Amino acid sequence: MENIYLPKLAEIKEIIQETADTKTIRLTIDGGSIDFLPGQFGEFSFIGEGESTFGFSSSPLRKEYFEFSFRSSGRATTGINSLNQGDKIAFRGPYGNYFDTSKMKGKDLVFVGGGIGMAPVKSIMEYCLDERDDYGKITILYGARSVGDLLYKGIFDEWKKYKNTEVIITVDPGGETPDWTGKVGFVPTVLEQLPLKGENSVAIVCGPPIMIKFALKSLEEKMGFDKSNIITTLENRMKCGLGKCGRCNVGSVYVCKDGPVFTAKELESLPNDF
Amino acid sequence: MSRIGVFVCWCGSNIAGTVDVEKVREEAAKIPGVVSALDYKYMCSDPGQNSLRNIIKEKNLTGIVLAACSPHMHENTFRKAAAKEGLNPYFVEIANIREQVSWVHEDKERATAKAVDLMKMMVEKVKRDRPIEDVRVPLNKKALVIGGGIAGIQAALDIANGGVEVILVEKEPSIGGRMIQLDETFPTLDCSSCIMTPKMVEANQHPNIKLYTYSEVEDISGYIGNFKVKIKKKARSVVEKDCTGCGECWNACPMHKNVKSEFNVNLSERTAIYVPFPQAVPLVPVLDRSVCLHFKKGGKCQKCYDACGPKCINFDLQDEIIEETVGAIVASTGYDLMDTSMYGEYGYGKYKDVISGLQFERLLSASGPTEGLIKRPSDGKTPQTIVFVQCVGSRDPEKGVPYCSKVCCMYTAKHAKLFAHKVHGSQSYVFYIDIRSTSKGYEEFVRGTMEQDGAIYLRGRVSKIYEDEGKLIVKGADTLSGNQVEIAADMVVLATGVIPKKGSDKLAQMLGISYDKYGFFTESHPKLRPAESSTAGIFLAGMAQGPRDIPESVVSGSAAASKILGLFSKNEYEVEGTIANVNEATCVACFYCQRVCAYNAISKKEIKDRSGKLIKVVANVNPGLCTGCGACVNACFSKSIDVKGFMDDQIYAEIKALAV
Amino acid sequence: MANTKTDEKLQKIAKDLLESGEVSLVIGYAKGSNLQRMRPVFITKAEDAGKLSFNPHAVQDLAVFLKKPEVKKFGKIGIVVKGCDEKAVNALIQEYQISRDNIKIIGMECNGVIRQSLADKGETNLSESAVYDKCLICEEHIPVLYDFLIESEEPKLVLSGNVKPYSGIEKLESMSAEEKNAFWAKEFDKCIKCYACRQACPLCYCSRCIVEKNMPQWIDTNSEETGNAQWNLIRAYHLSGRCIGCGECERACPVNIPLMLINEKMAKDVYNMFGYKSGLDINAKPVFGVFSESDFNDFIK
Amino acid sequence: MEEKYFEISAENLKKFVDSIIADNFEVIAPTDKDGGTFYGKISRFEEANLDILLPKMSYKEYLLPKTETLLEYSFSGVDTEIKDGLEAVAGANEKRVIFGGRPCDAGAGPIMEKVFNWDYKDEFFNERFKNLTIVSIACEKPDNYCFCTEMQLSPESSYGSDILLKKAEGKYFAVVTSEKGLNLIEPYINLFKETAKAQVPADKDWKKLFEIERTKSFLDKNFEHNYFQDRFLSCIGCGVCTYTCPTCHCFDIQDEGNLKEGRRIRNWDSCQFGVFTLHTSGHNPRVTQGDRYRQRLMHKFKIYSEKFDKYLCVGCGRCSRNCPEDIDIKEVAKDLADMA
Amino acid sequence: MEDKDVKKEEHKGRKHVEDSQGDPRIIAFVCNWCTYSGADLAGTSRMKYSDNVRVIKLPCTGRIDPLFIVEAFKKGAKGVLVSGCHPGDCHYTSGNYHSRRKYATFRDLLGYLGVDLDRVEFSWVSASEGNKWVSIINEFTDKIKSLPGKSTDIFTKK
Ligand SMILES: Cc1cc2nc3c(=O)[nH]c(=O)nc-3n(C[C@H](O)[C@H](O)[C@H](O)COP(=O)(O)OP(=O)(O)OC[C@H]3O[C@@H](n4cnc5c(N)ncnc54)[C@H](O)[C@@H]3O)c2cc1C
Ligand SMILES: Cc1cc2nc3c(=O)[nH]c(=O)nc-3n(C[C@H](O)[C@H](O)[C@H](O)COP(=O)(O)OP(=O)(O)OC[C@H]3O[C@@H](n4cnc5c(N)ncnc54)[C@H](O)[C@@H]3O)c2cc1C
Ligand code: SF4
Ligand code: SF4
Ligand code: SF4
Ligand code: SF4
Ligand code: SF4
Ligand code: SF4
Repeated sequence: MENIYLPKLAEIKEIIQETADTKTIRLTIDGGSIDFLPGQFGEFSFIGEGESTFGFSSSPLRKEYFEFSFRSSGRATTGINSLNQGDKIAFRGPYGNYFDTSKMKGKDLVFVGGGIGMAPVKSIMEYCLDERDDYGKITILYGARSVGDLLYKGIFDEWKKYKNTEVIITVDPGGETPDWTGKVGFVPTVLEQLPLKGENSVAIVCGPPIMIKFALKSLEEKMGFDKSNIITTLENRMKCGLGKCGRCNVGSVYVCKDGPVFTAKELESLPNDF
Repeated sequence: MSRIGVFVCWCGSNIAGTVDVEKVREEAAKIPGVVSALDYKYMCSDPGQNSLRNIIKEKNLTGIVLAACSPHMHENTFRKAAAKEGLNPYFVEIANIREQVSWVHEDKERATAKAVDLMKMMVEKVKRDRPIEDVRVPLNKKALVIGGGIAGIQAALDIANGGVEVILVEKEPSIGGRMIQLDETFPTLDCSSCIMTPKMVEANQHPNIKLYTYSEVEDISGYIGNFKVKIKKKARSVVEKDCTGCGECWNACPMHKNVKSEFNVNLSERTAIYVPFPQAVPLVPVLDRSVCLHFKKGGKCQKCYDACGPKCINFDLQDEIIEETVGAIVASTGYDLMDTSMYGEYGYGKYKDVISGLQFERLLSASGPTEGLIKRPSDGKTPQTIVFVQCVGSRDPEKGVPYCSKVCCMYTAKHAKLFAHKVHGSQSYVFYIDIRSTSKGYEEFVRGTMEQDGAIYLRGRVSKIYEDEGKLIVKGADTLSGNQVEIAADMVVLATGVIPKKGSDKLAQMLGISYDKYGFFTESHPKLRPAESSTAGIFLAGMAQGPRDIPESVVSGSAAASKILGLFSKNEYEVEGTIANVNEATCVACFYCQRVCAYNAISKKEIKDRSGKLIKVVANVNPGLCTGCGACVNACFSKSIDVKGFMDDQIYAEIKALAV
Repeated sequence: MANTKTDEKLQKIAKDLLESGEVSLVIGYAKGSNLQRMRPVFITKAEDAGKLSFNPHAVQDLAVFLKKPEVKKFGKIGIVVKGCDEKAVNALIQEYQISRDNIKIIGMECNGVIRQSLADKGETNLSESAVYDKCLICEEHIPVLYDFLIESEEPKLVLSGNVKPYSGIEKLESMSAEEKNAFWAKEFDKCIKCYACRQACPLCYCSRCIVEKNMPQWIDTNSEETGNAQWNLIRAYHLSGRCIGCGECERACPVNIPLMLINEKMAKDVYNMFGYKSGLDINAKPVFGVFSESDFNDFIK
Repeated sequence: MEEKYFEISAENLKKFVDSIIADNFEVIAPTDKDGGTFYGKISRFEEANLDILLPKMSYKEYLLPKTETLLEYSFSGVDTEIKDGLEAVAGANEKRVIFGGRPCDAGAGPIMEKVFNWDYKDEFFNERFKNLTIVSIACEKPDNYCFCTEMQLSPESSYGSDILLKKAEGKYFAVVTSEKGLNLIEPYINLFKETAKAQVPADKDWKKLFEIERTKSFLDKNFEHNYFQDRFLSCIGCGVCTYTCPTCHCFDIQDEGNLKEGRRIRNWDSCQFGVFTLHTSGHNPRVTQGDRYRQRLMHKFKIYSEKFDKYLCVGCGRCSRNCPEDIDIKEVAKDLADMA
Repeated sequence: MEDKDVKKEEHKGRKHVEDSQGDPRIIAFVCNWCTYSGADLAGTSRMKYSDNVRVIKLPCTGRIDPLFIVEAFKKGAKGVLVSGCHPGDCHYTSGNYHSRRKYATFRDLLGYLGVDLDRVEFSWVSASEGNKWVSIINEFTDKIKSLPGKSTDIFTKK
């Protein structure tokens, strides 16, 4: 008999303060990573304060660790926030479906992330960068409310180093600082100005609902992306991650099992319950 | 990420003698999140503080716990030290292991266990500390004084002399308050107008004082540093700046027999256009529209207009609303006298020669209705026998008020004294309950009245006064001799108790300050903050706070002034950041928080969407007013308000740390 | 079933209110899923007013709907209330949840409502033993505040005095701490933490109840002795001095916990200590919004 | 196992129940307490109320306790120790019999089992379910709120029961459908008389009021429909419908404890609560009670059936009987069917 | 094993190590201005009192939520003391008045639900009443120690 709710303990290898309230936590189990695929998520907990759902934010190909990024917002996340390097985090997973890279191979890729939504994007993006030769042109567009809210500031340059890879970072109007050299504008607006074509391309979009809504529209209507080539993730509230607790379903779909990754086409067929 | 440093102080042997400080340190080191644990002989010493500062730097600490003496001793010391290293000073918590452990317990093992617990509690608390910024409120350096009696005038003058602009609002046509109605004042018997008039004139002429008489405060909003005040300047019907105060108008007014003079407490009459008294400041008449024939008879009469040389009478003048912004307020609205009609047995109002103390002052006054001669209102004769009755209304929980009006013993003694001085061979009797004469020279003053001026003091209450053949028969008890006494008097003077000025409760509500059940404004702390109201930036002076005499009123006026000058000596008002904070997402606008807040710090806030549509109403904390007392937190059912520094989750964490 | 006179009056008032535009919604009762049941109905069109009805099976306290955001959206609302329910409207006004200007109160004179458990078994006669305890102690057969009043056609409830309302309170009061503890432990053990008691309460209007706050976790989430006791205690505490005695919590409770024994006890104590009864005066200050210097102090050393 | 049929007299049934109680079985039966009828432990046959149609609550707490410990933890310094909560559940319900429930309640078990096993296997549920013995009684007089017939069951269905008792002329026929059932009566077999299927009175022809497939087909087509918002204005979101329902199974996972030790538990939860789906950001997919009751209908009559080919409702009518605002799910399901 | 027993077993596993009544844990919630200072005064005067008490300091009695009492019991306290400024002396004018109403009601409720009221104590201790603090703590501790061993509160597992 196996207790599916029993977590494993992972050790915190490193904590990266991304913004004032967001951190990336790098974990290891037995000195290495676990098997997961980009887009999947896990249930993480500081034991005693409750479990929370986070997507993995690192590339599964980087075997020495696995990562997630979180914003401190409630009881569980505040608990996790208080941990230090060397402390243990309880972890269950990986759960859910994933970004199907077989359908992305050989194509141009557009990664669009907004705010904390960049976390799951980073995972698939770095995965593709790790196997850079398998894909065509890669465009990365990442935006946040203000410069202070940008995650992963330290590694933008790393992404840029890859061949045929464009990295565009933007902040919402008003969120710029005097020394800001990136773009200023909402993600969907900046996206619209990019010379992207829908053919032979796949777009991966994650972020706040409003951003997703407009980004999908631009990609579809202005750039001619096929709906099945626009991929995003849902973040419905979930507890078990195992398709039992009854919280995450959208229509007949269990986001924890059948998701969290969906194409725009799939989303279209779902009732407006997310 | 918590990176807590724990510092255990030995306090020489004060702590280390009873508490195993090393054990406390060892236990601290075991707590998750604690990255440094040290013990040291004297943490508060310079080397102690330096090591603390070094470790903050070295270990990049996010919080500090000192297991040491009471926070009341050194919390500030350590906070300052932490602040010097750039750590938010509120990230310092103290476990009191001296006053509340080592000094009160003897068993070392158990004392140590307790010290460990207290330390753990504070570690859990500090883990949940959020950065707190002290609140800075910019100050409009202008003051408002409400009420131009002696207290208000004193406050206004002191503030103005300190170089700060003052707005003085007086309801009546003239400033001066009650004091200018008095004749001579105890205990020195200097003439009230002689000392008051110059002050009134000074206030009027002071470049820093703007005087609004015949005016009232209509509305006040805002908070310390930034009160928005609406003042209603009632229509005088006289253009102030043109008026010379010559008196032609009131001399011309045909209405001179019909209107009772408020200033002379109904002992004389005034005209429809009038100045309340000859030394009024400003010396500009007011036209009382409720009695003026021009207004009552449809514009027929305009005798005053005709008489006025500069033609400054204008029947069409309207009330004016003036808006001012001030940084601080003095409330000095003074007092009224109790209505003694409930003492039917004393015949006040029924017998003309039963008068109040204030009326007697007017009879004594050289500028009064009798030009200083004591005459009976009934027949104008000089009374030979006067009975003074003290405590009419005061100290009488049944009919009047339970408190002592404080000035009556003294003014009655004064009255008896002045009566003896003015009417030779006269006799006065004083019925009293107790004699309260506690200030400098007061007891001597009363003794003098008895011994030199021959007043007969009878201890007891008067039971009945009635008229008989032109005499007032006063029946009462002399409880000292045990005899019933009956005195045939020519006049009876009732020392009526004082009560807050009518409408002071309304004003208090407008100001958001608290007042007691009688309507006297309550001080923020009766002993330590006697000049402050419960609301920051609003100060109190004079009788409005409770019974007091002139010297005390002056002192309190000056006290309020000095508080304001002190406040204004900085450009910003700084409040500790440990104030309440509303969770707008869950607040349901029940406003229980507002009901219990003694500082009026909670107001309603409307949250609107971009199109201006009201989404919801929530509670809003005014940082300038909130004291962080936390009463609101208890009142909130849905736990939508919390006090920084003592957040619910911190308290719960402390309890959790104690779990057995 | 045919319209009674009461129904007709009710329908007329509702129709007029809706037609004149004075309200955009009337909350009332309509016939329910069986003959002995009534159910809430929401009338927005004058022509639907005919659905309205009232009789001694109208057990629900419709004031509970005034806290629903979906209902609040209607702005001006007419509501059918019995005397007890009307007190809830008053309390909601006192606590700023609704404004007197936005509500038209259609008060029903009520001589009692029949316990639902009995009604479901077929009871239709209004009698001392059939009505809820609250009806036996009711002092507001005619609502204290209303815009319209509809007098009752039902005969007045005859009280023989044989049925002692809330008799459990006295019994409990005379018990020792251990016995009380045992009594309540048994009751609370049944609780399944469904929070129906809260949802059914017109005065539990918090958009996020304390039980839904987890920083700190005010109430243990478990539905065992500890969590259940905490929940029941805190709910009772939050309703002390506020509960108007409509008994809806107890009626909603699926496991029959005698919640009114707590509510009524607290109402009694609050009245004894502070002279305050909830919901009687929309201008009164709620008992926990004020204090008196001479408040009960005996228990404090 | 192939079904077996027995006859048992009323007297022997009483003996049988009293005997298993004497042999340390915990017998849970409808019993009168707290001013109502609830499932509860009985110590004598007489304490069972076999006349009541349905107790107020279902017996799901014996399959899914209202609070269940998933794991326990303790801290020593920075080290965390985790103890598997499953150990405590091993063998649960082995000596527990639910006696006198109805076919609808019995039908709920296998329905829930599917959710708890469709992918990951929830052994907490399985362990309890596997061990529990269910002896039900066929209904003779369903009430207004019952609609098991519409829900693919019937008042005489043996689905989910280990033993189904059918009353006939003062005696009972026992339909034994499982080894578990057989094992239960084995030691007392002399009280029973084996008989043939033909001897057991045939099921009556129960009429359906509406076709549930039509309800589903309405739901298939109408996610946004005024009906939901209007009809459920009167729903106060109390969750009684879900808590009393034998098939509602949603739960919440929470940690509870102090700085030394604690546990992770799961508690019953309800889709009727506003916070159920509330995102941390404040966004809530289901804002109104209409949205939430629609979810319940969807889950019962559409979502579940698409995954598991059965409906998540056994037609017991508890939610209707217990709803304080008199919302009748049968009526609603029929309304929807009529609109389809 | 029967399920009920299983439950009991589970409870045992989680059960707090029962403090013996001989050494009960007492938690005191006190206001900063009066009682905390009073307790400090007891210290500076080197008075001695029972060491079972753990003090949690809050700004004002007005901030001492009755629910803290429940939490203290939940976490194993055997007695809870709430103490603040005397009526009329509140540093924040009326915090203690408002709370007094709540305490009176809450205490009633606790008693009615079967909490042994001997375990909950309220007091007014001013900054000058070091001696009162000492005697309140000592008497309260003695009282708790004398109470029957089994706890009667409903917030901890039995
Ligand atoms: C697929 C998926 C991927 C995600 N990825 C990320 C990510 O990469 N980064 C990120 O920052 N966020 C992510 N999120 C969101 C993240 O899960 C939530 O922000 C986080 O769980 C909330 O934090 P919390 O648990 O501290 O909040 P809380 O809401 O305080 O939760 C604390 C505990 O209390 C419980 N709880 C919460 N509310 C209540 C209540 N009303 N009543 C009772 N108990 C309650 C919670 O379930 C939890 O056990 C993701 C969510 C999903 C579904
Ligand atoms: C009969 C009698 C004799 C006394 N004799 C002596 C004595 O000999 N020696 C002595 O020391 N004390 C004496 N006193 C006491 C003395 O009168 C007071 O101590 C003193 O006048 C208090 O001054 P004040 O400024 O506080 O109040 P007040 O003199 O009452 O002044 C208050 C002023 O505020 C104004 N005001 C009120 N409300 C408003 C408003 N809403 N807006 C604007 N303005 C407002 C009033 O019109 C008034 O001008 C005597 C008192 C009495 C009754
Ligand atoms: S008491 Fe709480 S819910 Fe009520 S208005 Fe104040 S903060 Fe909001
Ligand atoms: S903390 Fe005190 S002063 Fe501040 S808002 Fe709350 S009750 Fe008012
Ligand atoms: S129990 Fe308390 S917090 Fe919850 S809804 Fe009711 S009043 Fe609000
Ligand atoms: S309604 Fe009953 S079972 Fe539900 S939470 Fe309230 S007391 Fe508990
Ligand atoms: S029981 Fe009735 S009122 Fe309660 S949530 Fe269910 S449908 Fe709504
Ligand atoms: S939904 Fe209603 S009728 Fe269906 S099983 Fe649940 S409680 Fe019974």
